[in-house]
Amino acid sequence: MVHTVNDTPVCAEQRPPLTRADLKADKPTWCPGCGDFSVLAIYQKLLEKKNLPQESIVTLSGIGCSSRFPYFVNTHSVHFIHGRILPFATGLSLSRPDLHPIVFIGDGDAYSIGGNHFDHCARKNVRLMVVVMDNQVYGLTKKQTSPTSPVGFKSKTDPWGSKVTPINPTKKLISSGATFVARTAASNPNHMLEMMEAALDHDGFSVVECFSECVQFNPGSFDAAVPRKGGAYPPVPEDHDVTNEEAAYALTREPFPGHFGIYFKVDRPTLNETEGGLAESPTSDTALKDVRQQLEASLRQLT
Amino acid sequence: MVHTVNDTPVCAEQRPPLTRADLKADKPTWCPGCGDFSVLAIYQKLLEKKNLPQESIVTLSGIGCSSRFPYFVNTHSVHFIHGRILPFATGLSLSRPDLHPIVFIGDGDAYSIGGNHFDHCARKNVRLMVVVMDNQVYGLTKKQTSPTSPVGFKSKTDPWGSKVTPINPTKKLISSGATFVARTAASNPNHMLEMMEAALDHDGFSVVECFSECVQFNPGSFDAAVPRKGGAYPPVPEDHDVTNEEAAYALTREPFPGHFGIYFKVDRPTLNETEGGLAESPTSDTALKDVRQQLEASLRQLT
Amino acid sequence: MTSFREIPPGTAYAGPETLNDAVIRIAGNSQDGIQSVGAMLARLAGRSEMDVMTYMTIPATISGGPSIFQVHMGSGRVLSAGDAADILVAFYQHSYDDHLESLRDGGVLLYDSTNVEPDLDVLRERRITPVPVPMTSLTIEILGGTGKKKGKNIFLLGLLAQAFRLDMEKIRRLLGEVFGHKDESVLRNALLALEGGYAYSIGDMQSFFTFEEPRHEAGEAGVTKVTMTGNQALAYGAVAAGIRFGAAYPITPWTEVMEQLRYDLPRYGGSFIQTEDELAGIAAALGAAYGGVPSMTGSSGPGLALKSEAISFAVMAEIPLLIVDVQRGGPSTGLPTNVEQSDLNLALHAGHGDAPRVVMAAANVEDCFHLVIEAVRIAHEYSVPVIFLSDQAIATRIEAFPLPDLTSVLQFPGAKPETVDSYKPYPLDRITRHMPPGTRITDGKYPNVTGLEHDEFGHPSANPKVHMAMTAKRRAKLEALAETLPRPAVQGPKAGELLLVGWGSTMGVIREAVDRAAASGVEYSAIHLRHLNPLPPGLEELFRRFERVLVVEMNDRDANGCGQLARVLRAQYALPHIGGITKTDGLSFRIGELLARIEETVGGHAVFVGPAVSHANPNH
Amino acid sequence: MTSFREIPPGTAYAGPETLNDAVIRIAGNSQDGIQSVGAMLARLAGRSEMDVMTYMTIPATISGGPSIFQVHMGSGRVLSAGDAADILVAFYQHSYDDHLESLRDGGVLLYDSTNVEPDLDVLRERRITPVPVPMTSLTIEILGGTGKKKGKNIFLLGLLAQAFRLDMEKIRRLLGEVFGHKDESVLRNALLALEGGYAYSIGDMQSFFTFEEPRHEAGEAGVTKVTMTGNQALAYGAVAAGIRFGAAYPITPWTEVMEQLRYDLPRYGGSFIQTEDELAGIAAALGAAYGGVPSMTGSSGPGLALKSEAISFAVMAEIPLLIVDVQRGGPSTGLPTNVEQSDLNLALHAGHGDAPRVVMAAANVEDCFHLVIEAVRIAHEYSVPVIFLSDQAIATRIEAFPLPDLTSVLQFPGAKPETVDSYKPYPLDRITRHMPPGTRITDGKYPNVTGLEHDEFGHPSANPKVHMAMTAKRRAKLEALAETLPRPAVQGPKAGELLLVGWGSTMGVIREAVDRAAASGVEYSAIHLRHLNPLPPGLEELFRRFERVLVVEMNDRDANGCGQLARVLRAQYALPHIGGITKTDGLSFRIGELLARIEETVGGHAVFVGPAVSHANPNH
Ligand SMILES: Cc1ncc(C[n+]2csc(CCOP(=O)(O)OP(=O)(O)O)c2C)c(N)n1
Ligand SMILES: Cc1ncc(C[n+]2csc(CCOP(=O)(O)OP(=O)(O)O)c2C)c(N)n1
Ligand code: SF4
Ligand code: SF4
Ligand SMILES: [Mg+2]
Ligand SMILES: [Mg+2]
Repeated sequence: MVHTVNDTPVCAEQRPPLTRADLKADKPTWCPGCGDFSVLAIYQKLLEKKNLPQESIVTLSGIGCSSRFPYFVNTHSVHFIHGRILPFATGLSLSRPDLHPIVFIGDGDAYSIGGNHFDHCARKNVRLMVVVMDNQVYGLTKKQTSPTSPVGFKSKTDPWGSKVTPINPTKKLISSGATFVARTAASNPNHMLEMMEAALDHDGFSVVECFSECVQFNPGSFDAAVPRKGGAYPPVPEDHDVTNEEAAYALTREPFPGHFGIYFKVDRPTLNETEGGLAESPTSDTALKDVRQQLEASLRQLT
Repeated sequence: MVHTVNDTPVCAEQRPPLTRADLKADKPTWCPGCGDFSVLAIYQKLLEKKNLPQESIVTLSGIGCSSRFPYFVNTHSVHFIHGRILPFATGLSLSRPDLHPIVFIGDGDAYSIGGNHFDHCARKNVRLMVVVMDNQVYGLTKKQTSPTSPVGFKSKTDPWGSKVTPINPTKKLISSGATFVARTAASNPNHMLEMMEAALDHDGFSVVECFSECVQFNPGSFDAAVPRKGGAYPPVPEDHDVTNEEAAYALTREPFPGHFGIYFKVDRPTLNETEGGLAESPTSDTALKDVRQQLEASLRQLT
Repeated sequence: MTSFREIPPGTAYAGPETLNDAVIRIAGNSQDGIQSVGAMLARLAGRSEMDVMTYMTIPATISGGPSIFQVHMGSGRVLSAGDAADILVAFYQHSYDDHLESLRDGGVLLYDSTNVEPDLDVLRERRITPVPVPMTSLTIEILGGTGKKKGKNIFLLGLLAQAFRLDMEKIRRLLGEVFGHKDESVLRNALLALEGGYAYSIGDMQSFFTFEEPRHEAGEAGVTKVTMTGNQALAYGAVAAGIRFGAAYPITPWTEVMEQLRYDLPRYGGSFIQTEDELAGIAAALGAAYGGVPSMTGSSGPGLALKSEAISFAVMAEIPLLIVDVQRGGPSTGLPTNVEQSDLNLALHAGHGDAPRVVMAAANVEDCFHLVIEAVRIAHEYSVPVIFLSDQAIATRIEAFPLPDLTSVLQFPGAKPETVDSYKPYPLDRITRHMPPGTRITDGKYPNVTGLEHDEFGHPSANPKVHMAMTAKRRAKLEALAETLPRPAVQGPKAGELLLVGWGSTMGVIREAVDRAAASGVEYSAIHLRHLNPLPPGLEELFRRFERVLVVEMNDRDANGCGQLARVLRAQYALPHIGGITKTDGLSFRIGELLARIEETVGGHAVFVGPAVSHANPNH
Repeated sequence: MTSFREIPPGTAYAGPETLNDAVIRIAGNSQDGIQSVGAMLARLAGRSEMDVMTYMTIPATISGGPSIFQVHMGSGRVLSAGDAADILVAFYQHSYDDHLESLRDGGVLLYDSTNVEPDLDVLRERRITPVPVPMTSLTIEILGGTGKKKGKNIFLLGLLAQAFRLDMEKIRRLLGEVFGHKDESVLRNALLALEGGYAYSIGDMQSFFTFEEPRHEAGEAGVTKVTMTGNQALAYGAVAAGIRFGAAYPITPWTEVMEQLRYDLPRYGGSFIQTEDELAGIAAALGAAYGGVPSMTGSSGPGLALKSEAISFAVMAEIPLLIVDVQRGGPSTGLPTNVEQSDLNLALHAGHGDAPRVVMAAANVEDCFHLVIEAVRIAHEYSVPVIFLSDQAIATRIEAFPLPDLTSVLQFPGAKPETVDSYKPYPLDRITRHMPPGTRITDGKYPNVTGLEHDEFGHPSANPKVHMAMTAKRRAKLEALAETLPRPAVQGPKAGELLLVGWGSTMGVIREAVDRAAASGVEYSAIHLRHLNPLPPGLEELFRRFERVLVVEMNDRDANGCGQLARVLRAQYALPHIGGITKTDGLSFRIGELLARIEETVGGHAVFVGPAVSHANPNH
């Protein structure tokens, strides 16, 4: 991938390679044992592996424990408001095609308050990578039911156990038109790295739904997906056709813990392509003369 | 159905039957030829047929041409704000189980600004009937692209034709967990009546996605579904199993104009059932003594 | 033409007047194309270096329904859309019934005699000259059956060209521009209808008045003018201001701004997207602004309310953003197609916490172009969201103003990624200027942009001193901005009995009212505020020089009679002689109405408040 | 215990003092259960008919981290959480390091000598008595290995019971209530730890001070008190107010209100649901309110901002609704666990258009119970949304107040469907009182409830007169409400040099500051406003009786030094002697701080502003 940063194409080779040390920032404030540590470590590993120019990476988040992410990784980063980081990242992605915007958010941010933005980013196929750190609970606000909390989950807002059907993230994403949908778990770092890398390489709206255990308020929630805790980590069947929407949909309906891997991956023009205008780097001001001519012509039509 | 209005069960038979004349209100302000007239007529016919107590019917809407609906039918009615009538109706449905809240909204209101509320009403299975009057355009604001506008649709916000994949309403609804999803068209009044009646009879979140032509800004859009204009009105295949989610999903993927009829219908506990508290009619104030005892007991625990 | 030339009994006919500006009200249904004929009249006036201002109403029904379009064109300083009309054009009986009142005594009623039957007694009594023309039937005659719908407005244009002695060559050229790209027959029909109207004898109308194309004041002669609505001007202004990204959701009366920018921005290497809702609109605009691209969002009241939470973020994270609110009647869905200035409170306070932002308001169509450039400049110079208020009246009315000198006004405040040694996003010793992502920072410390309270590097901090310092910083930059703002010019005496204060679309009316009062020998003064937060310097001192300060605004009053801006000024200066003249009928102030309200409020002045004729120059 | 009883050189030991109220600050980590021991102390104080108020901080990390809990308990009128502490309990070295400053000179430092090493020189200089207790090791000794974590707090409770001569029987009963429903061993361990602490010899601490359980003022004796946080009180108050439906989304520090109501409302035939976001929360609450069920929503600043559009609807459609905002530091995500009063502007103006609503603010925990009942009554009597402001300080602190007499305060303003002849939802001649759906209307005309401007039947109307009349109607009902509001009581002289005006959680501090000033011979006056919109009558007249009016609030100042309420009062009364004392450090005012700020602002008074000791009654 060639970037146009500072107006000259920068090839990563001209610099010392990016190391994980470069990517260290504040000490994470997560609870000891929180699954989010592992997601962070793998993200740093991914960035190291991809060796992207550090200044071209933008780490973005909403609000939640998981959304504290940007402070812990040393890239340009934004800690936005609850539920709206997808449209924010859309604006950034469209207007700055030279960057790599990568979003990390929690299940509440993603599927509760932010649910609609997911559907619209998906159908519009915005060039954007999103990792949902799903702990099936509201962590930061200390244990309320999240849209992915299973039936029976006891929380401060469901003291008798939740009774409503949770949102099925992969189902939601596939049906709303996301062009890359994968499922992984923080307990399986290698698999997580593989999924994140595939998502980063995808040209379009790519979402990694990632189990990340909240040891504080939902401990043991994903044990059924952790082999060393007696669970299973069933991969997506080998013969699964990732371009087959109906097959992918069927896969989302498997009982917990379901399958892990790429559920769906197709190519469709991105919004970035169809909204071509901005590809021309409007941050350049050399074009002011052209602006004058064009605008003058428009105004003269109204004389 | 027995209602507890005025604290005594009212049987519809005790009154003269509800007639369409009773249901007439303001003269509709829609453009001549607008599909919405037909939806209105069928709604009035449905109410006449069901002969529900007039005071128990609540007609609700958001904002849009279609959402002018409540003024044109003589029931208790609410013209709320853009995109939020579903949670409004949820509050009403939960707190007043004796009523029949029925929502009429446009495609923009439903699937653009209001899209997230649909998903959450669906998964929670709120007892509520919704008719989406889909004209695949923003009518009231005079022709912008709607989330259901097809690729290539030219509007004031897509002068070169829309390039993004539209939302597929039935797909969205089925995948998010609605327990009743049907598809009809204002050009076929009998079918519309049948679908609306089935939706009204359904105990849960029931949605009728209804083509309603905007003759002003999107004329001819549904001709392909109007036999007298050379189109076809293919019914849902007879052997379709409405309880089979995957089959219903497959049906939503058929090319335009797709099938008409009930796509999906299953029974699942409604939010109204699981949130049992309010069934006891909190509007009764005879219970204040009990309130005092209960609250006193709680407070004494804090002495 | 029975009644033509009939002089009302007891009224001495005093010979023709010479109008050097004229108000024409065209009343019909919206399907009749009265908007487009009105717009063409406005364009023509602009091309003749006349001043022009229009005013229209929009029907309550979804499409179609009664509607009017009013054009005020003429001499020197046309500042309001006019009060009473000099000519009323009535297409239907309901047009006549509903609008006769708005025609001044002694005016001309031009009506479609195919549809309208006027009450001649009333006309006589009010010295109104009826001019019956069977417009519908004549147009059908000229164009065949469909002409009734499609050509009547152009036929009318021909009639008016005749009455006002407009330059037919210019009109033909204009029609060519408007219809030229359509099917050839369309233009041919239009020209036919035009000539038909022009040729149809309306008799010696000139014996009632002669319209004289005004000479311009020195300096203005030879000035090329552009004619457009406020929404158009806002969109062009945004381009000139350097805006290259926008995101919003449609809502009346904001929508045309985004429609035009969606169409135009790609030509400038930009893009404007329609989002799923207003919350996404502002979020996307903030994302692009963070990327260094000058960006905007916009809406009307309901949408601005939805953007509240993100506005608070923009203040906290110090991201430059243009946020337009084209106000309409509120609260809630309110009066979507009427004018009101009732979103000022929201503009000042949308969002939670101490969240100082800039609020500016356009006074007219020209402002929509020029002031928005200033707004975008300020947003970037101070890293702050700027809420730019327009309103339904400005948005929809057409005005002519001098073709902007683009060489001097164009700007591009975008930020380009560079390589820097080190970087603090939120320095305490100077105003934040963001470096966009892509900026390479050689000391290797990349910044956080955040809505949490933060230290200078953007790290979260709940340290009491940090919050105090950062809160003060966000406030102080607006105090610094305030000092740079121009003191508003005073119309009229610099001290005296009464100072009127206006903001937004009331400017023209207030100016004309002051002029008219002066003509009656009463000296009022007026200022107009474009900067509502922070306020420009010098106001307190100015206010103290007047016995009474009345803020004229179209919103509701409090117990002291103060509207929303008046309360802001009182909070700021604690001057009890600041009061208000407010109204909440969803209509623009008329000049006579304003003068009457002033009299009522201050009492006892002999200002002429009858029907508006000051713009007519009686010749007898 | 080397240093115990060491008297600082140069300080004459003056014998023991008698405290009749005491401030205890417990500093540790949040995992140590210091909140729960603090809460138990507060409960105990409440049961002993003492006044009590607590204050706590929340760590910045997601779970765990340094944290304090401060209890002020004692005589007559405990109005603030106290300034400097009489006793500091330090569990760790960092607790000691960070909080020694908050201990008054001459106070007692009780520390876990397993972890803390104090600087004895400093203690000596400040006449602080160190009391070392190896809490960790002793608790482990008593309970075994796990005791370190689980029992240290209860061991501390025993120590404090000893030091303050608390009634051990009451404490044992309390532990039974708190742990009784858990595994039996839990209670047993707790009792073991308690007795261990009580028995451990802390030497002759009583020779430094004696805590005397205060006698109560006449009338208060024998009063049963409840002890709870502001959020708890708000939830109970909502039940008492008749609220039977609620819908909201979690956010700190609002969440506990909804959590408790979600749990409790079903017992009252009601329900509180967690919605997908704040916009859905207010919409659902409006739906239920429309159904005739008294309803509420709530949030903190970010969520209130998101509810803005729907608030404007509630005003327009005239739907009664309780909207709670538990304020935290802003703007944006701001300081989620700090206190600030910076949402007043938003509460007054959230939403577009002229949208008058009621705004009230609780002054303390007791208010959260009683005032919310009034808020719900007003909402229904005037068919209007009421925004009820609390803040992080009130929400999280514990106070004891008299057990409410439910028979006199309970209400149920719900509307029952009836049968009526005819019905206008928006009559112009009286205040709207909605008839809920289910109402049978025998003339057969069913009403529209709408956000469009409407006539009396709820039909859309853009008629200028209708909009004027309806706008005036929505305003006038608040004017009518204003007349019924009680004039706020004045503490101190009714006229004079300085009137302090408070709102929200500053009440206690202002009162104590006025008391303390009076004790120093300086006469200040104070009022506290609970009704912020509309304002109660009589303020202007009152303000005029003082030379200076200073509004004390925790938000940012303008160029005149005025905070958000001060600006409202200036806008209303245009009195230039209204000024402000504001702050933005995210912390509650301390009494000394406030007195210093007053002095700084008004100048030259000899008010004692040193460390807080006025609540200690020196006996020497
Ligand atoms: C508008 C708004 N509403 C609510 C909140 C409070 N809040 C912060 S994070 C959060 C949810 C956290 O859950 P999730 O997104 O799953 O993230 P997690 O903490 O579990 O990683 C909520 C409700 C907020 N900050 N802003
Ligand atoms: C918050 C808000 N945003 C935008 C609008 C403007 N608006 C009114 S209706 C509408 C969309 C209409 O489209 P649709 O929902 O499909 O209804 P239709 O008119 O086509 O029946 C919009 C954008 C509004 N009233 N409120
Ligand atoms: S609360 Fe849960 S999600 Fe948050 S940091 Fe702790 S373990 Fe992780
Ligand atoms: S604009 Fe379209 S949807 Fe609206 S009333 Fe007219 S035809 Fe119907
Ligand atoms: Mg979560
Ligand atoms: Mg539509």
